[in-house]
Amino acid sequence: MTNYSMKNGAISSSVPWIISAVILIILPFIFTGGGSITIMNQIGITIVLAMSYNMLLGQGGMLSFGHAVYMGIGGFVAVHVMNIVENEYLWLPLPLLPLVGGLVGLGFATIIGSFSTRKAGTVFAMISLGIGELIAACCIIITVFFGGEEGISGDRTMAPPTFGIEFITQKEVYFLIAFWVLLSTFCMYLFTQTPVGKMANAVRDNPERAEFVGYSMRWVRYVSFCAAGFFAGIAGALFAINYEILTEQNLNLNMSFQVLLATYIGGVGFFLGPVFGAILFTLLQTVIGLQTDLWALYTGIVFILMVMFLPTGLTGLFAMHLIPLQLGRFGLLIKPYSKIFLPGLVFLLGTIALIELINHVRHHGEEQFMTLFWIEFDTRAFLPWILFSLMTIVGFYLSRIFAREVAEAWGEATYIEGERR
Amino acid sequence: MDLFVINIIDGLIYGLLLFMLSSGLTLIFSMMGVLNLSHAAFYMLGAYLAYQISVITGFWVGLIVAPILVTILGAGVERYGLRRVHQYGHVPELIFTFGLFFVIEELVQYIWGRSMVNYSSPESLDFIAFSLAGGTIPAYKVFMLLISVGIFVALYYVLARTRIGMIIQAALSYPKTVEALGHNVPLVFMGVFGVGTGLAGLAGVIAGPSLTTFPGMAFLLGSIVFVCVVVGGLGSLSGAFIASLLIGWLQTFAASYNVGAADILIAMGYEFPKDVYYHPWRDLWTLTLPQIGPILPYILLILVLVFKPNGLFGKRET
Amino acid sequence: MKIFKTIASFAFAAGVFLSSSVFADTVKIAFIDPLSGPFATTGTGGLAQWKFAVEKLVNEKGGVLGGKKMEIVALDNKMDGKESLVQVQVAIDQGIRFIAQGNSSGIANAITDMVKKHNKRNPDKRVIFINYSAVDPALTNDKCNFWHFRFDANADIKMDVLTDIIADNSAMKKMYLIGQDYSFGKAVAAAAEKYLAQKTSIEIVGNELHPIGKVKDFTPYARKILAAGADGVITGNWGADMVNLGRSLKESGFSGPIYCYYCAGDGITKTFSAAGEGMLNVVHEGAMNPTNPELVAYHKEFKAKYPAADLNQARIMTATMMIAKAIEEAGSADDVVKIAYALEGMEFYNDILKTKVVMREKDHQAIQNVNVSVHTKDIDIDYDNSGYGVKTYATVEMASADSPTTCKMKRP
Amino acid sequence: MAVDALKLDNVTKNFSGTEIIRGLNLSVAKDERHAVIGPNGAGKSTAYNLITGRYQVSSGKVFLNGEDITNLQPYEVKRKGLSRSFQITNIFPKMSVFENVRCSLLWAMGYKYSFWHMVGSQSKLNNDAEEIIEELNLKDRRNTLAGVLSYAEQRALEIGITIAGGSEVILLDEPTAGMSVSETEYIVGLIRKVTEGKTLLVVEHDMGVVFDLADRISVLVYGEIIATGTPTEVKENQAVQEAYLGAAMEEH
Repeated sequence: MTNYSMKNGAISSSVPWIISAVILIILPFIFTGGGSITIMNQIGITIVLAMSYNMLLGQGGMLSFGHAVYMGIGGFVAVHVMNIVENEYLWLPLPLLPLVGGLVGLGFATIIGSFSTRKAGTVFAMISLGIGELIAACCIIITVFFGGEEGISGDRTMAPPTFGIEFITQKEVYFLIAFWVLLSTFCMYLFTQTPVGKMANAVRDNPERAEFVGYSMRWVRYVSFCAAGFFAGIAGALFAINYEILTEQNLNLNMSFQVLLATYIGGVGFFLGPVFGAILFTLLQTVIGLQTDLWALYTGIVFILMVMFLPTGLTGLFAMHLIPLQLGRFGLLIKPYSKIFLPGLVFLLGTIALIELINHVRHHGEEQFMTLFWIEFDTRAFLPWILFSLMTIVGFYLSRIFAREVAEAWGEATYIEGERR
Repeated sequence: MDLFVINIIDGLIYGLLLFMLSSGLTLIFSMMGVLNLSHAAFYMLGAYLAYQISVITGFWVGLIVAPILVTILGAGVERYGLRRVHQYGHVPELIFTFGLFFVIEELVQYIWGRSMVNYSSPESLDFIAFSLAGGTIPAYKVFMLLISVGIFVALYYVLARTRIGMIIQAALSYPKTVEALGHNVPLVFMGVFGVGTGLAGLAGVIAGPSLTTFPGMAFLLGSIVFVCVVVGGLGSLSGAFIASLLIGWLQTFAASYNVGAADILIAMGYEFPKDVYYHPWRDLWTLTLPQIGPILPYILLILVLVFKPNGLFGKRET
Repeated sequence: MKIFKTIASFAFAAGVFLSSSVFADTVKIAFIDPLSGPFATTGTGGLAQWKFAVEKLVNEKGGVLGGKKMEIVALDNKMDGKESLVQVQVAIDQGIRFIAQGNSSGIANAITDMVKKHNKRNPDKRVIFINYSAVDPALTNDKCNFWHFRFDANADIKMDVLTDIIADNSAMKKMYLIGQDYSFGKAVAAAAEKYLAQKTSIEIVGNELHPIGKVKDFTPYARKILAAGADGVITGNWGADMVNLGRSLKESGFSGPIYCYYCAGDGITKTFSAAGEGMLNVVHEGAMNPTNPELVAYHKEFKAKYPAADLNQARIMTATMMIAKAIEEAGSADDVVKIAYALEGMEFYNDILKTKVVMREKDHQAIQNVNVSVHTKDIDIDYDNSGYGVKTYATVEMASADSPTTCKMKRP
Repeated sequence: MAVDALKLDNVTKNFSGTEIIRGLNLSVAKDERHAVIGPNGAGKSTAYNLITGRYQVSSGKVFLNGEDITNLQPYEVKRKGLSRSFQITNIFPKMSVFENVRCSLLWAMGYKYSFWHMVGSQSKLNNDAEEIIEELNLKDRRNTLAGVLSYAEQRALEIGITIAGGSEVILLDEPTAGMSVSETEYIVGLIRKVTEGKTLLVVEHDMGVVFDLADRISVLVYGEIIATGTPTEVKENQAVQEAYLGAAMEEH
């Protein structure tokens, strides 16, 4: 019999968390300049939000188009509380504010979930869409609470100092966010290990059978939904602390869509998927967004390709490779992979260059020269057009040839007798 | 009273336009069980393609060619995209169509730029059809009305009188049986998806000159179409028809009459606060019907789904 | 722990690229406006005008502080509040001292609030906020601060001018106010109500707000306006809401004037073309038609470089030159306190637009000539390459120069 | 007289006017192994769905150990101690074999909607799950995703999910459908083992299995029970011979 005593497990399972904590602590000392702390703060907030979203989509099988609402409401209340604290009607150190946001998210999810979780699938998705539209509209109409389209702002530094820290600099805020990211992730991980967390998976896989093992699918969904609301509220309060302002844009449909994109790209089937998704999506938006105005197009294409060819997301891509690793056949893959790498890269660069070139000529045609991958060239000459087209075509052709080899090698490397795939 | 009549006409035109979108959406849902979230993107695509064609050859060619192009594109999307995702289940299908919406929206901006384009009605329809209550109905609106009614009649004829219509009708209620009867289901799927998106494209072609062809047009109309389909009952064509007209009129009348919450509150015996702009209930006191008009459909949507999850006329489980 | 490796490598890439754009000896202005998404046209148009103004009006004339060039660093805020604040922080981290933004008063509010807090918390890294287009009056009233400078005429000033013109139009007996339901729309409505009552005996037959960007069909509104018997319409609508409103009014048989803030350029002029002739009356600073030789020359060179863009935000020229002048006067491009002091109260003559501009000391609101122009074909400088443009038929010199403000500015 | 473990009292079911189940009466005594046989379309699966709350009955009553369970929700029926398997494999495909079994144990072991217990540290729960897996002979498949198991293994898991949680009354729906001879032997042995000391109701086509397993047999034809008795009695019943067995025997 396997030994299920807590002690051994506790030590070995706490190792990744301790390593994560250490990394989170040293990160801001590695990346000091260039707005990296700003971006890391944004990533942290997105991680909590995306993870909470995955409690619905990945673990519970509920597709929501209005998840930003719970973050937004939590954030709005957090800003109001910040202002109450500033006026000294209430004593609350800033690091505890996310708890307030979380409780508000939880409360709101308790109300909405009571009727929206009755069904999953399309009905749930449509109710969430309706709620999302409704709350976003209320945001503009109810100015007393939401402040109209300007939103509500506060000042985080007016809270009572915590151990002498007033959260003036970005770095101080970073540590606050990092702490809550780690804590929320840990709590969400624990949630997946509880009976209701396990049953959420069961209900996602086969709601009917879940009922025949004694669980009401509605209640299982409801509990997951409330928990997701709680963590979304935490993300909202973190947003309030970091940006000190909340507006309608924090809870409108667009924001909810972004959460879905980020989570799905990361991989909904895995606990850590949304972490990757949040990082990649934020970087796409903030860093790639500075390089090209087509960032949303690229995001959309990546997303569609993921849904079609890699439904398990980025994390799924990593996880897939665990099988050949475990079987000790990873070596079979190295050669075809290295073969396809170069043509693949050439194809990718060629395509992107063509897209950018056409975009430049079409919409910024007045500027004869454009810069791409740090190289400046003349858009009216033939050479770049021919070069990029050649790269695309040849890269594509070679990739296709090598792709067959990859597929064969893959089949060989992952073949397990007796399993249906 | 005259204003009432003219609002009825305006609402009808708008509602029929919505039906053109929601009928395609319903057909697709009925046959394939997937709510096509990218439906409004095909509507936008129709408008932009028609604009591009109209620049070259004039409006009338665009009216014919653009919907056909959209139909082909839609069929292609089904064949090379949706069919692949189908195997993963319903949620991935929904997510796929959702992603498609984004990509089409971005592609349209990539091709035609980010500002509105000057897609206008043909000069031959540039006159006033008739006047009523001091307002005029332009001929183009009448043309829109005629096209919508024409589509409605044609759709009705095809579904009620033709063999393919029988198959589709049967598939509304018994999708599995139809498949078992040996109909080429993949081909029917492709056709239905193509025709459904083609209808959306046609709606875009005729709505483009009237409601402005701009990159936000899909997002603006998108979710309201889902409301029509869901409220009417997923998979029910007549439900979609009634819901579309209902929402068309709901929105038109909500925008037309400046009923304010203040009137109601005063009638209920409350006193209008002196300095309303600093009153804690200021938002309630200054609330008017047109302000909340666009969100009324969503309230309707939530109420219907909560109390009648199958929609007003739906029979199928959603 | 793959996550952290990924973070590390990406953040590293980010860091490299962000630091690489820091050059030694230029004065940088961060331009933070939408460059992608549905509002990108306005953003890229503004960017073109900033780039051209900096090049033409400063760098070609020898730069500032004895040869330092000015440079525009474009940052895309995607018309999103959060993204704007991220980009402001990115700009600050790059050592940029000037933040220019204009589209959306909501975002301007968020930025001015952030700049205020940032400057208080980081006295060694202070920045100036150049608001070149956001016209919510609150920004120079209740929400004013020392670091914010507005170069456009605010909604109140524009309405003051507009109502002067309306008062002169004896055909106007009944006026309908319609706007988008947010702070700017409300500000326009409030100002219109106030000034119409003050200056005229015009009856306001309708005053309403509609949800912003949510109305699919404006026909019912047009019907209502007609039924109310309005002679004219005042609106602060922009973008598709403006086009749809105007078009529905026209289709429904409305023949009176529409007085508007944003019904020229950015595709709107082209979309209306013949339909808007004589109907659209826009209030704005920086007259384009009738024109003058300097302006024509400037416009010609601008169009040669940016054929798709328009000179529809003349204040960008003014802002560029005034910043350059303030830097010269302060003798530093880093000491923003000195620069801000130089800017406030500055009197400046824009010899391309032939107009004087004063940056009012008490609230940092630029006072300048404000014009009312009509959509017509009879012009020299068109918009959207459509052959149509706006022609000024009335100008109020130094409009609202002594208007009151509730601004209580704290100076460092 | 002892109370029947399961009793159907004149149960009927209409589907849009058509009567599928026409006054069904059935008693299964405690600890009995009872089989229901009948031609295709006789309403065997429908009867199961009526008992377990998947469908609402049109009229009549269902009793479990004397308690009225008519039209309860499936989860309520299960909580009262009745568990069923499905004709078409109905497992949790994206979860491991171990997780499948463990999830099926959760409610019965009183965890309900708990979000304060860590399932990993509940030794009794995990030990019970391991035991069931061992009984199912699926030990080397413990961590495999249920969706990739072979058909026979999935059927075994299906039974495992059904018996997990110690329900007193077990309903099995064609447990050996579509199986080879050796697989059938394995499954029958499994059923015998895991339903020891429990009340069993089984629908089955394979007559060999039925006569091997059942203490008593009921024959369901066109929504009615036409005969009930020991295997020998049923075999010899004239009506059954005519209605069903004759045809079925010839086929085999």
